[in-house]
Amino acid sequence: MEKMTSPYRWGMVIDLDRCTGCGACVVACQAENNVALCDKKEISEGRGMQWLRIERFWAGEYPDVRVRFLPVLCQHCHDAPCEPVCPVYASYHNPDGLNGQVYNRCVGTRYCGNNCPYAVRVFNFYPHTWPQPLDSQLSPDITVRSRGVMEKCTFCVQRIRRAKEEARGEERVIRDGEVQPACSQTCPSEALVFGNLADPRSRVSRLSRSPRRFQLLEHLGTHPSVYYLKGGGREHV
Amino acid sequence: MSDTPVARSATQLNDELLSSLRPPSRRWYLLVLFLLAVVAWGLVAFTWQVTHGMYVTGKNRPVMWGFYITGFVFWVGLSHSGTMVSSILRLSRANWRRPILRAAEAMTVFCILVAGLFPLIHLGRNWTFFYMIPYPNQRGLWPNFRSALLWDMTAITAYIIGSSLFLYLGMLPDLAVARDRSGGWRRKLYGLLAMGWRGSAHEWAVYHRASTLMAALIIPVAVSVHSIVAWDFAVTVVPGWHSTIFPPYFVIGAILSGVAAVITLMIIIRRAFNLEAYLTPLHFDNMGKLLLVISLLWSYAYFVEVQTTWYAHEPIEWEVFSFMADTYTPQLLLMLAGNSVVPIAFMCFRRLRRSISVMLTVSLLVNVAMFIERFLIIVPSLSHKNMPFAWGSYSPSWVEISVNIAAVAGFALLFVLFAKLFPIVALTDVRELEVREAEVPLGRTRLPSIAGKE
Amino acid sequence: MKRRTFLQLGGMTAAGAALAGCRSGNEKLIPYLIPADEGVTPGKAEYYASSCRFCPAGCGILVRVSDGRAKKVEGNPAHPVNRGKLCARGQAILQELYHPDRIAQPLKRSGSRGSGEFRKISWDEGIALLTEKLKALQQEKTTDRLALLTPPLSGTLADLTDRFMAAFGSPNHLSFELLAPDWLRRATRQAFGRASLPWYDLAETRYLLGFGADFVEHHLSPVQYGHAFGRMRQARDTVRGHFTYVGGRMSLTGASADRWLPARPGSEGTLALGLARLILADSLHDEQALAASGLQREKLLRRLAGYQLTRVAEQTGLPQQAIVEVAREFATTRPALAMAGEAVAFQSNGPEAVRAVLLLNLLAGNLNRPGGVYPAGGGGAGPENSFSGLLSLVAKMRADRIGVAMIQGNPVHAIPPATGFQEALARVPFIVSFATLLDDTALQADLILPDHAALESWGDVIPQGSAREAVVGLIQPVVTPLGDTRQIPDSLLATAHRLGGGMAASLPFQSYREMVKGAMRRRIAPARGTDFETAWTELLRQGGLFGKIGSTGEGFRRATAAAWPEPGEPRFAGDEKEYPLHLQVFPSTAFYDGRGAPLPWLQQLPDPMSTVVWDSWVEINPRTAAELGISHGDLVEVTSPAGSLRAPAVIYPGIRPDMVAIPLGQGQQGGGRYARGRGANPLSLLAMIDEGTEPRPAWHATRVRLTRVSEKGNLVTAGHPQGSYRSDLVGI
Amino acid sequence: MEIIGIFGDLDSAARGVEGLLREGFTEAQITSLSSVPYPDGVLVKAGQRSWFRWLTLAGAAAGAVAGFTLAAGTAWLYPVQTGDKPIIALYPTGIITFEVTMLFAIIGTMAGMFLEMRLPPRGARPYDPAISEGCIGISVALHAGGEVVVCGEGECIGSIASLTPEEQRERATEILMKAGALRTITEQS
Repeated sequence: MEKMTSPYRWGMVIDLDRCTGCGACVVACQAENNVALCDKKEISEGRGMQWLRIERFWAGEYPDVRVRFLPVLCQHCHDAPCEPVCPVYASYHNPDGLNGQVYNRCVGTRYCGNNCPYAVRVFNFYPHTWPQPLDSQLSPDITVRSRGVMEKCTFCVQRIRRAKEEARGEERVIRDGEVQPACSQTCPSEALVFGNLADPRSRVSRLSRSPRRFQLLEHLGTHPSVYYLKGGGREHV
Repeated sequence: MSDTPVARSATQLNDELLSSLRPPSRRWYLLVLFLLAVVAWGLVAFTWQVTHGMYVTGKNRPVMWGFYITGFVFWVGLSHSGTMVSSILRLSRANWRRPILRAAEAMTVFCILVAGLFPLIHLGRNWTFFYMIPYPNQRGLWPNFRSALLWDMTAITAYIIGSSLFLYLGMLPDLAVARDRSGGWRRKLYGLLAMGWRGSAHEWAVYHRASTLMAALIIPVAVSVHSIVAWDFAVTVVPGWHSTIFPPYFVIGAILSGVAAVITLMIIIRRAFNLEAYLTPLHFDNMGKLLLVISLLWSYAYFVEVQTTWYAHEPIEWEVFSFMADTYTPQLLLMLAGNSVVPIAFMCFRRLRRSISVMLTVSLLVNVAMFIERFLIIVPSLSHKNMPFAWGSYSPSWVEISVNIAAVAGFALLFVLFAKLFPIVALTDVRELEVREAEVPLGRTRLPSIAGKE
Repeated sequence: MKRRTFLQLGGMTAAGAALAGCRSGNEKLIPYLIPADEGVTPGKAEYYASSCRFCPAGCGILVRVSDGRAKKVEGNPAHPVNRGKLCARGQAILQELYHPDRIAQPLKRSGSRGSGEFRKISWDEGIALLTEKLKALQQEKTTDRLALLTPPLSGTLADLTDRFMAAFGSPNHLSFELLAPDWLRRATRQAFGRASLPWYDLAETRYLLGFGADFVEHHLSPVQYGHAFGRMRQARDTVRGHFTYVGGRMSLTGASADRWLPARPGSEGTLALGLARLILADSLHDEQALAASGLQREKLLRRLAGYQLTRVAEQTGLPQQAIVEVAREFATTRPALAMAGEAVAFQSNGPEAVRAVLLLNLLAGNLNRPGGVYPAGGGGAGPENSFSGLLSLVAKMRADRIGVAMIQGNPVHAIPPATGFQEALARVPFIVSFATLLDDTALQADLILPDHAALESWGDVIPQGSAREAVVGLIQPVVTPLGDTRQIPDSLLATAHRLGGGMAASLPFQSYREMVKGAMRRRIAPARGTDFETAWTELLRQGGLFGKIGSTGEGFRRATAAAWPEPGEPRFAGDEKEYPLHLQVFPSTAFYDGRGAPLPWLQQLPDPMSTVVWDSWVEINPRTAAELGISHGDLVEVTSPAGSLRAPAVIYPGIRPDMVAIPLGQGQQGGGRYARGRGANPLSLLAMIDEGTEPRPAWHATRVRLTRVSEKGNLVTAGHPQGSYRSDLVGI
Repeated sequence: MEIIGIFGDLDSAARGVEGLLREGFTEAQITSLSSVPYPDGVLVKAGQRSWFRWLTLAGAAAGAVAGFTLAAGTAWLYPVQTGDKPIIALYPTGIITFEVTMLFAIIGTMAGMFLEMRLPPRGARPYDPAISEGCIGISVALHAGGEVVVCGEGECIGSIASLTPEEQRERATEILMKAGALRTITEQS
């Protein structure tokens, strides 16, 4: 059974030394992907729907306190634990190395959610609505997920698809930096860099070779497509 | 009709052992009504969930599995009672097994039926459950057999069919007897099921070979079923789940709860159909010994699991364990008491093993503890997964609790109906024993002579 | 096999897309079935350039519009301020446009003030009502009884309002905003002789010494400085810019620092001068720079004699070692940059302290140098003490010398009651609000002439202190207005025309759009005379006029006449015994001064530092909390001489034990379903401080007392309280 | 044509069997009907080799094929990458194959058993409910009659085989009654 091949292997590099934790990416993601509005109760029950969260860690004691920010989104693992456990192929691996989620196949076993070590999969516990006219903002490119299905970061696959169509029209491959997910597009400090890891000259590939690079929960062998660059604090000056 | 001793004792045996088939009393109807009510309440709760959404449960991120899966594992565990008890004992030719065979096997079938419902109940979109069934479909895809859930489905299907056939096989001669002694629709029903059994020497010969073979076949299935249930957890990367000892550990746990459940059941049946003569302290004594052994095995497995975690002290694994120990201390202690300390301590003593009340308490305690054990395996691990920032907690909602209670009632209901409809004590097996133990004169005394082999 | 595989996958994803269509209603599917209206290509997105007016930074935005609906706000890559980036607030202005509780047409108060009972009226009636009131003033020859309250305005809108007020004959135009950088403008003039906001070359600097300058959250131009910060850290191969943050509370900006100096509130100026003294003592300063500004080391040292290390350390409560290290690092790592922010400015000794910080730049010799300080382009002169303006207006209102108040923005919520503004406003007989939502101010209004949302408006913004070169951003409507609303300038024009006479004459424009266009025509007239229309369309396409106007020649130099900064002992409202804790009210990342609170995306955005959602909170040092028996999520009461409020407690390791901090923005009576009655407004706690003769906006100079009320704080945080301390488990 | 004698106890039933054998009826013709199994030889010898286990085996084989096709076949037809697992993964396929194998084996066993028992029977066969009450039936399958003495399969069919079925019936009845049968039943045909 030969594997599906593709000129792309989408990946991201997150420079923790640049990240200021400002939260622009969080809103960008929510705006781009029709992520539901969650009231206080919903979030208090641990049922928030945001696909991208900025984890804030405290280290040390006053006055030697440091804060570390860690933006966590779907790591689009090459060896994704969430994929094989899905009984209905709702979670699958696409040729570009994206960790796809087909909402209309999802039956809601939530097995993928359990088996995702990064806890980036969010489940539609509630049926979500947008009061008029807030629904006018909903993007026509992405489905509005019904209750009972799992959803998560897609690296803004709709943008990738658009870019692919354009590139196909011009019979070329997508140029570096041509397509960006909402989060990295808006990140003021350019901490989030997105690109094609299959192309060794792309910015993301070059950054992914940085000596500061590490991956989240590397020891689990999930081989994420997201690389982090260490940062934050004296020890890295 | 006849006045020969054998005949008389046979008739009398039939009368007593088939007493449960007599027309139901008011108490029986009340019981059935009560159980129906509870089940109905469960259905209401479930409907509420289906119409509103998963938020009516206590689940959240990261704890995406809760009471439903706990119930699932628990019931699959219970379902190991029959097959294990009856087939192991059948193969080991333990004669004392005979009166409890039927109850145990029936229990297996009903438990696995109940268990099979939980994965469907817990779906986010229950109405699309058929997406998981392998058949050529318009959606252009077959289910993913690389998913442990599909293994579950296959195994449970196999187990449901297998154990039902096993139950039926065991009942075949009894059905013939029931046929001969009843009239009306019952006669039709039994006649149909008895398949025209006459008990000719040839039939008996084949029958014995078949039942031995079935017993041998059903055991690996039972073992595989619970191993697969264990794999649901063991194949993940969830700290506290990803453990190689899980399959054997789960199987042992399953048998433990199974044996305990059979004991409880024996006591109930004994009372309900006044079969004191056939379910004697001897039987409880033996079951007690079995319980003791399994409980020892369980304790061993649990110890192995914990001590390796403790020794390796892998940060997140240990985090999960200490979180569980801190947050669920009372439950943890109750579990250890119920699954290990109490059974081992009590079952060591013949007098306690033969005391019905003690057996009842212990067996019930064991199953309460087993439910807690499943819960403590599933929930704490999910609460404190690898990403500390996204830790959470879980407490079941009224919906989940209702459905779990309804499951118990549903099981009881099935059993009560079954007991009214079919011989609940393995009539033929018991009579066979009686016949074999025909007393022969020897000098001035008479001794029971066990004739022939099985 | 390969091709077949691909087809199946294609099928699956296609299924997803199809569902996308029908699920999101008519957006995609219907237009294919029904012939589309002209100009609307179904499913095809258009991008329109505009400008964000959420905060004075004036970032450029591109709005993705599909089927005539605005879908997403993104940064405008061509815009020199934000270079295609955008902050959380900027992206949320979509929800200002589509807010379910927007005021769709003019309203006239029908109940008592604050009751929120209004009657829908037509624009005609509305404008008529306003003109009638204004006519009355004219007839009574008391035109100065008209007051106009706005945030600081720039560009054409400023011009229009000035003309309006001038023509009407009222001096009472107050442009006030809690976070307006007047203090900085003033300090720069006093220190560097130019009444211009500074523009810090953050990207090129190698050592940043921030005195409570929270440029990540709100200071001057968050996106611009956020971008610069990223470059300062990692854009240069061998250099990683170092960042030291001074401030009693570790703000979001402070969180990115390599070193945190939690100086005692109000001691920042002393610290700055202490550092200056150390630098001069070891003669690590930039001699030329000093000479150029006509200063001698010895003289300075004499002047700074009072600031020897021991005293500074004692006053600031910082270890001497750290002070010495920072002084050396700052002086030896060139270019080095010192920024002063609100945390410093809003102390009783704020102005002096800020100037003391600016002095450090002088010593480091980084005026008008790469990695140093430049005068910001465009801004030019602006209000330097609108706070006193506010107080005098309050006085006038108290004295019943204001008959009509026209209000843009939400001052009732965003001005500390200690100024007496709220009661004073209540005495004004006729209040006009231009609010888009029934916010706290609109609730007090007698007439509401609802403004357009930013995305429905015309206009131009001149970013304040956001760029080195002058920039004129254009605002253009990207969607047809949802309701029967008008943007403020058009309402004013209409009023002027109706008033007739001098008013009409001084504002001879059909529409504000025309006025904006005219202004732009004048701006680029010198550049190119020919064919303005094409130039105009081009400008609209790219979002404004960038880099055309170079920054006006001369940079900063020391103002020889400048008074020497002498930040004395800080003064605080509230007795130390009774009110042991310092209070800091800070603009939260999401809400700015409160204008973000009505937008659900921002309410839902976990505060980066506390991860709290949908609420206010009180930040308390773990030690203090332990002493007071307060634990995470408890409901606590904060009492100041001015008032008290209740909010859940957040255990916050990054704050001085003698401080508590509360975010601005919540606690609104109005502001739509998402903001109404949520959290508490800390401004109610603030007391006034008179420094010498003049009262000062010393918003950080109030002391408070803390008491635990119950464990039911109903606090919701995105982060797990214990998990937030376990970074060891993820290895960062 | 079949005749059954109903006996109230084991010994008389055994006597009946012996009587029949002496008369010339063969083991193959005689079988016992009882509601509890008696060890082989207590009454009659039914000890011929049983073949239904082959169906178990056949079922298992079929199951193995079916299981493998289900798991591997469908995955191969619709290959979807998941988590870098091979499209046809060894362990999952093995597990599914095992389960289906066992299922089919069990079904095969049941089917085989009934086939070998020749249950359910075609048409009604003589029977007496008293058997359920512990009585024992001794059934004789009578010869078509008019046969000459034949020897084969180790034993010779006695001269009895040459009589007409009707005479055979009378003889058998007589023997059974003498042995102490409570009554005899004859197949009505």
